[in-house]
Amino acid sequence: MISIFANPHRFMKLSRWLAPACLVAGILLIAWSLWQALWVVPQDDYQGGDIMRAMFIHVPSAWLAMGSYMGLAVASFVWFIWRHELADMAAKSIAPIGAGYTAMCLATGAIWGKPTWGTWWLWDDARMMSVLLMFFLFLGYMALRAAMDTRQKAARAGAILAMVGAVNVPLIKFSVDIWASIHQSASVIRMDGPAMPAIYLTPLLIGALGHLIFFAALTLTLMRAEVWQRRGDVIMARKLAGG
Amino acid sequence: MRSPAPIRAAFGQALAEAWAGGAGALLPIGFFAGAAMLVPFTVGSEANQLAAIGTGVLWVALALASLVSMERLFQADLEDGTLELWAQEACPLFLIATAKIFAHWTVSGLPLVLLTPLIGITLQLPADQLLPAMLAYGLGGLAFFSWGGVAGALAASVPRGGLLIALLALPLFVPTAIFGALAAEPGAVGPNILFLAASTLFALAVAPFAASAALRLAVD
Amino acid sequence: MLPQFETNAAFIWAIVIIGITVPALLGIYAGLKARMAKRRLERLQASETR
Amino acid sequence: MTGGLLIEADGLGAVRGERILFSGLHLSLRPGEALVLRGPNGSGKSTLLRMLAGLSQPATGEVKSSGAHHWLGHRDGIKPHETPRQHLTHWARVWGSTLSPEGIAKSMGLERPMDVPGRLLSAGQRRRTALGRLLLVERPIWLLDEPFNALDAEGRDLLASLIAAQLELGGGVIAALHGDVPFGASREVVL
Repeated sequence: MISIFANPHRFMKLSRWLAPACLVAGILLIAWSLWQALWVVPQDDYQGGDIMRAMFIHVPSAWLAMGSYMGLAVASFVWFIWRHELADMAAKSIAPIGAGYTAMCLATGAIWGKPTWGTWWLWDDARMMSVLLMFFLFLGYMALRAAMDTRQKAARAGAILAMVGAVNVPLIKFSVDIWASIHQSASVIRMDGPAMPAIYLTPLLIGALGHLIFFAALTLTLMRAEVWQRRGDVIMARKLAGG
Repeated sequence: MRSPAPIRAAFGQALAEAWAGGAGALLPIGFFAGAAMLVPFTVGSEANQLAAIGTGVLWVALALASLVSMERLFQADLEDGTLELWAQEACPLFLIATAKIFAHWTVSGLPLVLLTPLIGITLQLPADQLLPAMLAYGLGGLAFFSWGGVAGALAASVPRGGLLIALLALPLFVPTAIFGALAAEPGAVGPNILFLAASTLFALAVAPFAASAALRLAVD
Repeated sequence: MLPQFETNAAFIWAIVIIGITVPALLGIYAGLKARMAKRRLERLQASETR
Repeated sequence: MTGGLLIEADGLGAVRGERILFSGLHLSLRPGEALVLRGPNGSGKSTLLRMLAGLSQPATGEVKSSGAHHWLGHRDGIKPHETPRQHLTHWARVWGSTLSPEGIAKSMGLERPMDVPGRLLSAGQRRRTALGRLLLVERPIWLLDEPFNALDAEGRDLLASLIAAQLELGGGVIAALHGDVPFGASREVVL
């Protein structure tokens, strides 16, 4: 029988408890890091005073924006080589969440930029520029998938585009860095200063971990939705064929 | 593959089609010149202001002009059945895709590069920079057309895919635009033109394979 | 009690609100999508066994 | 190669969206055989033919082929600006054929529209041009999707004689058809 209709029973069994567990764990970790960021940690004049508290939201979203595109590319690659349907579902599910986190990174960066630079948007910030391009890559990926008429074509086209984008990301990053180094670069956050004390670093890393787990929970939920969707489509097709 | 005849034939067919169907080079040239003409109207006609942004305007116009006709490059082949025939050739499809992209660049890209000094002069750019800058525009144009070809192949089966092609291709244009603009700046000889050449070579190495994978999907 | 910031309080609160709303909206989106897909499947399965 | 078979397909399955068009399909073509694919619209005749041609990837199974094939799809593969002469010359160059386009055009009854661009040709003239392409080089396998569409009575007789000649030479033909079969078909595959 056609193997791609083999129901991913094991995935559904696993994700049934894994998705809510990740959701709760992620929310708890994010809440803890927010509490630390707003109530506990002292302000740091090196990072521009109180506004540095935005770091605990902005930086995890930036890491996730970058990481999710890599996840999308890896899932696409796995699908392209082994044609494992779950990999395609993962790629499809990562895209909207990754785009959301990318938008969140851009918005928080712009708000942080206003008091720091005096303007909402500085084109000189290499990191922000890379994230902006990531946002366009996500949009293009979703638009291309939506434009294809069957699920199989959407998977193939999406995989090709994600891999082309992924091999270009280092080049894009490099070129944007070169360009920003010519115009005096000014990042909202200075990651290259003195080593960050643990009182900042711990909530930052915990927050990033929390967002990562939360991201995984949403991806699993969307993948479950996709499995249900496809099972429904199979029944629909059977009905149409049966008359 | 025993002989380059299929590649030559694909190149010739694409050239003939561009001249017959799409008014050849005239359309992109008209677009390019028209887009550049809007600039003095929108930013003002002061000579030093225009000179400051002139090279950048030419890059933007070149990038957009490379997208204008990309929609039809593979879609026309898909619609009339030619793509099915190419996909069954013994000659690898990526070579056919490369031939078609090169033909398209010859018709719609090269004339723009040759035109840049003329438009540059009207944008008050110093005349002695314009000829060296043509090398940068030529290299950059090749990269634009390569990535545009990938996007065009991906969107070949999409009706009215022009905007989709732009959305897919523009992020990939960024390295070329950055290195190209730096290489075209006065006095900036040195690594930037090499970076530009490297990013163009990268595009030429990756794009044909991606385009042929996308074309196999389009005929399926 | 909400903390008091010496400077840029409005910007910090704006970032915090975005930092909470965007993940929350993404969560609602994922949850709604899963629920809709599951309901559709159950409806189709019910109509098939009938 | 594969026991004298031109094409051997084993366990072929096709899926469109979530719909299974066919599965577990076996098919073979021997030299001198003409195979007709039959089935209602949407049953997967074209899809099967495209799998045999290597245009579509089968969802399951594999296609083994022991020779080159000619393809005639729904679309004739003629560019709007191309005249029959240019079209035949073009593919003669690609395939390294030494036959003259004029000779082929003559046998296809295309002398008059020889220099008319494709967009001005009638559907039947375009189809004749595409059929002329099959004569440029000898290939053991012909894969034809609704080849009699758009042809007039004379064109249908012409194509039937071309198919007969191909079988005579020890080649094989697989054609998707609806309606009557105007040539000597060896077997039918019903989808």
